[in-house]
Amino acid sequence: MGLDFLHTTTVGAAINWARKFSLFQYPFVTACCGMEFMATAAPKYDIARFGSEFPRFSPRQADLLFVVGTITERQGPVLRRIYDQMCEPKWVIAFGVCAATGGFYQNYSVMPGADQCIPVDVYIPGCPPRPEQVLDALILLQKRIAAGEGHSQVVLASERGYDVPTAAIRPRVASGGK
Amino acid sequence: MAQLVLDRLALHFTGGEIEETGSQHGNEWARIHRKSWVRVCTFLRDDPVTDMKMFIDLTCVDRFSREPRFDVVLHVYSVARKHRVRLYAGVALEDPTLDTLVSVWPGANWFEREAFDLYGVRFTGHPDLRRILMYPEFVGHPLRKDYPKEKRQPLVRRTPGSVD
Amino acid sequence: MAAPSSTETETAGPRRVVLGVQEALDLDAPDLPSEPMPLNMGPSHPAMHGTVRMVLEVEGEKITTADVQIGYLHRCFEKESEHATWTQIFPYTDRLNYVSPMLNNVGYAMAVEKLLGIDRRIPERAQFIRVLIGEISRITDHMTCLGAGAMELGAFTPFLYLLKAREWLYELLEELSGARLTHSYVRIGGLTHDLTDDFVPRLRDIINRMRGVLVDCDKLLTRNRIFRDRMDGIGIISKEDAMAWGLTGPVGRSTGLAYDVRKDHPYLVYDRFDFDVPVGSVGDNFDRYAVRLEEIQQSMRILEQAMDKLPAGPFTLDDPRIALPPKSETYNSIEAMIAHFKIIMDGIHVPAGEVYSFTEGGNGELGFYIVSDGTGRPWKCRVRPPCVPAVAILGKVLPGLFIADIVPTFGMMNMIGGECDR
Amino acid sequence: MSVGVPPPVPSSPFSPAVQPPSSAAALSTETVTVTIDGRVHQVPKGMNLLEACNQAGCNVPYFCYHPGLTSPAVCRQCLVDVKGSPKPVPSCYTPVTDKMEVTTNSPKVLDVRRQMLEFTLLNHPIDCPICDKAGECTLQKLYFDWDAKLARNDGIKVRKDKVVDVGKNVVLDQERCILCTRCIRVCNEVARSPDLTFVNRGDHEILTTAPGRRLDNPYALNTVDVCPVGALTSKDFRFSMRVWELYTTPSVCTGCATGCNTEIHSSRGRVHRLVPRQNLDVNAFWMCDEGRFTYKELHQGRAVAPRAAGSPADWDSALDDAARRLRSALDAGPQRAGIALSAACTNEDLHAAACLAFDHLGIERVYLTGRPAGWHDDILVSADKNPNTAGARAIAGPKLKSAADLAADIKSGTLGALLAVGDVFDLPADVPLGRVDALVALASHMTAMAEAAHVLLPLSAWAEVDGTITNRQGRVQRLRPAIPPPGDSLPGWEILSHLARKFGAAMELDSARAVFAEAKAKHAFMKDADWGRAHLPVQLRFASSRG
Repeated sequence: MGLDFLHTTTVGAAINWARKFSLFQYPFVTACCGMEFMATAAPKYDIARFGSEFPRFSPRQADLLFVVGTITERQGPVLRRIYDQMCEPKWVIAFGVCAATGGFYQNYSVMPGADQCIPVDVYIPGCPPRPEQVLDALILLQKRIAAGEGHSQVVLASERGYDVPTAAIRPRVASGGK
Repeated sequence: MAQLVLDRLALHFTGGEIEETGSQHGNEWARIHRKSWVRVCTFLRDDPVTDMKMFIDLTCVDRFSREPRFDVVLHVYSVARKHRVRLYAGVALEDPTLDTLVSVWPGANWFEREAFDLYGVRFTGHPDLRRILMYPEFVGHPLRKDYPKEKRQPLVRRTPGSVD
Repeated sequence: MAAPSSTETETAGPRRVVLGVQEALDLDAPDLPSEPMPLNMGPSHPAMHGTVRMVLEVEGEKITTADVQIGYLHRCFEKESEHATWTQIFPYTDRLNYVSPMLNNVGYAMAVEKLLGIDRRIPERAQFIRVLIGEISRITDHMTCLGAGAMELGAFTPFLYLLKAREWLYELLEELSGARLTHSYVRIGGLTHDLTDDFVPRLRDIINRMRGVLVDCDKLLTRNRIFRDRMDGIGIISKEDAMAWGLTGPVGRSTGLAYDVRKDHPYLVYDRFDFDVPVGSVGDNFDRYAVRLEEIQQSMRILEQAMDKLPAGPFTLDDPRIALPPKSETYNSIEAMIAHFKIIMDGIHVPAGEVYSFTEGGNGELGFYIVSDGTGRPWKCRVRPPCVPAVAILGKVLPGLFIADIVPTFGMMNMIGGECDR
Repeated sequence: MSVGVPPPVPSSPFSPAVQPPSSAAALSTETVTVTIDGRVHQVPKGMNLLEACNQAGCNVPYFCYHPGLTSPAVCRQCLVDVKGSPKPVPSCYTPVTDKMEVTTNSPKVLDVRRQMLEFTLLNHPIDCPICDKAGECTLQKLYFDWDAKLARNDGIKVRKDKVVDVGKNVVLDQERCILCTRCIRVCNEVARSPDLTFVNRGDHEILTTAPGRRLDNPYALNTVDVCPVGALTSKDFRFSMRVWELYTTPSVCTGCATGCNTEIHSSRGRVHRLVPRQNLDVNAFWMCDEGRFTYKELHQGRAVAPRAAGSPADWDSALDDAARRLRSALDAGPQRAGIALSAACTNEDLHAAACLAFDHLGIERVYLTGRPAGWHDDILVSADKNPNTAGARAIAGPKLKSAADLAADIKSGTLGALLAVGDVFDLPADVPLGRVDALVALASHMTAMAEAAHVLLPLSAWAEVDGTITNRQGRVQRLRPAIPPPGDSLPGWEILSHLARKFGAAMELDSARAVFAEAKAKHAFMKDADWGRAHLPVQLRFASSRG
């Protein structure tokens, strides 16, 4: 038993270690923060150094969703659909206060935070956040991934008892109660 | 700056089409009777003296406590003569309709859709008068003064207690 | 040195448009029957900037109808403004055209100053600084547009070069205002504070380095066969259409419509500078590209002249009912405390009236139509978004083009969500 | 005094002391001619010069003057030039005389104003950030309007007591006081209880309580309203909210039958305070402390969701259940069914209830209930603690039964079904409500009746609805919604029209205004009532209506 336990944890740890440096990101860029997102990708800050430079504009191939900028009520269903299309395990970063809380747009059209319609792993404050903050958030997320604390990792672990890439092809459980 | 435009209007329209004119902060403005809205605009565009070939802006103001409650506000410009003018057309809450200007300046299309979306002014004869900024399911016209600023109409929310 | 494109746009005769792929395909396209197919692009699509949706109807590769839908970034600028004091609106203007925030700051401040009747009393130094920061913002705007446009066509290198140069400017503005992007540096009656000591020398240095970057990009793009094939003769707009649809700024000028607010209705101190307004001859994507590239050069000319002529003096109006008292006074005397309190909490009281004030924004005529009822907040604060007409006319331009042509055409319209949807 | 007996309606709503001394009512009809800033005006003889100037649109500032009080002319802020007098005269203390020539904006006058402000500010503490008055402070306003110059001296300010507990509702900060005597006059002239006074002299003069007294009179909080600075603050309101964030909505106090006109100051769905609104025919500029605290009940023990048979239900099923129970009881015998109307309901709710009960259900027994009677004085407070008794009597018709009858009938078991509209407070605790077979309650609070009801339909309270109430003078006054109703609660007229639909009765009421129009057409006491114009809640910082 103990050996088994050791065995599985090692595999899980190795897999998570591999995951945290091979993030394919889906930049859901809507607003001002996009400028800083560009800056983060541009030479000076160069997010590529952290193993997450690869923008994938197909949710099926992405496993890190960057919610960059204000999410309006009209945008909400789009965001939700894209999140649902991503394969598990998946992670979400809310980039900027608008994506985190709605920021200083508290009105009839702006959704008060992307977490109103999708779960979020890491929130980045700032309007817009500095590229350093973004890199900091990415490192924080990588720590969580390594620790298996990403929201979908937790779900998988709770449902399957363990979390390995086979989860990526497991059929979605219908109805939001998952 | 554009006084001659107002003079030209006064000279050409004598049947009460021009209800009021004035000038403030260097902006010349004229209040047009809504029945002759399109006629006046067409004249402004085609008359060689005014020559308002360029569409600039169209929006709406909710005066709330005044009758008629809404003012449709149009800004047009003449590239050749470098003068511009602002036109108002009063629209009542009970019958918020005004003839469309798309036939005069095609650029008015989206601006009129916006005025309809946010203020509920209906432009008769508009090719497709849909909401443009808000989603079709949205009820009401948010820029009216009596629409509460934070009254949201969510399309999607997470089911309470779910992890995703 | 000026980009070769500029010589083309300035020389008299129209540029000969080399019709590339499209014409060829037109010639030997087999006449196959094909039924119309609806195709959806966006709102989340690499070329749609995240906030636009296009519902196309295509026959094969050709677009027959295009329904462009905006509004995915409607953040209620007007509604928020109606609930904020006149000064509190500056941060919202930052986020209208977030690629050139300073231009929005200046445009809004000038509108309110007209309403207050103090527009003639703004100190000269403040006006010069407004020109400086405005032109810097214009450069960042055009650089972003060109870089992103090129990247969407697969040319990644110019994107990296241009963003590197933009980074220099961001850092300069950050040193000045404290924020990289959303500066809120302008105030009614002047500015928040004076220029930093080494602002001018640093800007000179940056301009010199930027010249090199622009040469690189010019070499990489202007004569690049692939680039030209996808830009030349694509998305042609006529001058008459430009006027009727209200196109201004680079897009309008690319059609030969020589309308630049800085020239035609000089504001601030623009009448004291010597600069040219580049105008296109064909009205296609390449002209839009070339005009922007040349405008960066012209902006740099303005910057240099402004730095040479920059006068000394106060950076804001000396009026206790508009400008905040010095902080030391505020903390140590009841008089200044009350003045500070009234300006911040009740807002500057703007006399009742209406004004339409317009400046040359990054995308064209940036107008502010403001209605005041005499209180500390606007009754209505409408911004005339220059890129709405540019996006609106897509529905007329796109039909007849190929799906692949959407990317450069849309990119060169430089639609900015915050400004288009407000 | 029970609610059954109509309260004595005073001929004039005010005793002479509350009557504004210099209001138009007190003035003679003959007029005199005065020249103000070069323009000739006809004003009533004996009017004081300050009012004449402000009536003429020349804005003359003041601290100590108050339209509802006598003028001591202590603040010297309202000095104006009168031709023939060697130095500027305090206009609040000078009656207009014929052929008077006044200048309110000469350089000299403006300079005097500035100097007076500078003098007033000399010892004023730098408290704005922590002062409750900041944002509605007259001193702030006048300084900014007339001076706006920076300080010329940095002398040491005189220190006084910052927190003096002068009464059960009021706290005094002596440093902030600018010695305008308004509060003293309010106590003397309005409350008629001289609780406050000045002691010491010069810049050591302070406001304090009179020997052996405390500021405990029932009108004490009016001193907070009239205080032009933050010297007197309300214990209830202080430090709870910054005033410039509040939204103001005109309304009417529902504490008693007087119906003082009020402003509701609310923010984010919570009412933070009530302040009096000027209405010379009802309450002039004042209201009692009790009335100010009526807002607390809005946020306590509210009924928020419909309940059927003791368990929460949605509106539709609750209404169905209510209709079923009432219907069965009515079939058993209409004479055993009754309706209890609360004198705290709006005219609209009562009218809808009357229509349903009399016209559609044929109920004869009508009980008028409400809050029990209480103390009263000859200033503002009336003994009848219900805001709409007059309206309820008129609408419910002649054969009214009292709450006592209701208790008796329930005890005797002769009441088979009861439809209670509004909160019923004045039933004895020992009434066996269980004896009623069908008890349907429209209640805004969880009263005993609401708890015992078979079907509870939550009612929106007075600060959440549009409607009218009728005060003891028979004036129909308008309530406006200031905050959203809690939970699922609805206005009474709306609930009743839904209920009527369940009975298959045609009672199509789509808005409070429609109900008002219908009631107006039907009832004589409302015939010259006016619905009034639409009003947007406006933030105090932008209303510039106070201070």
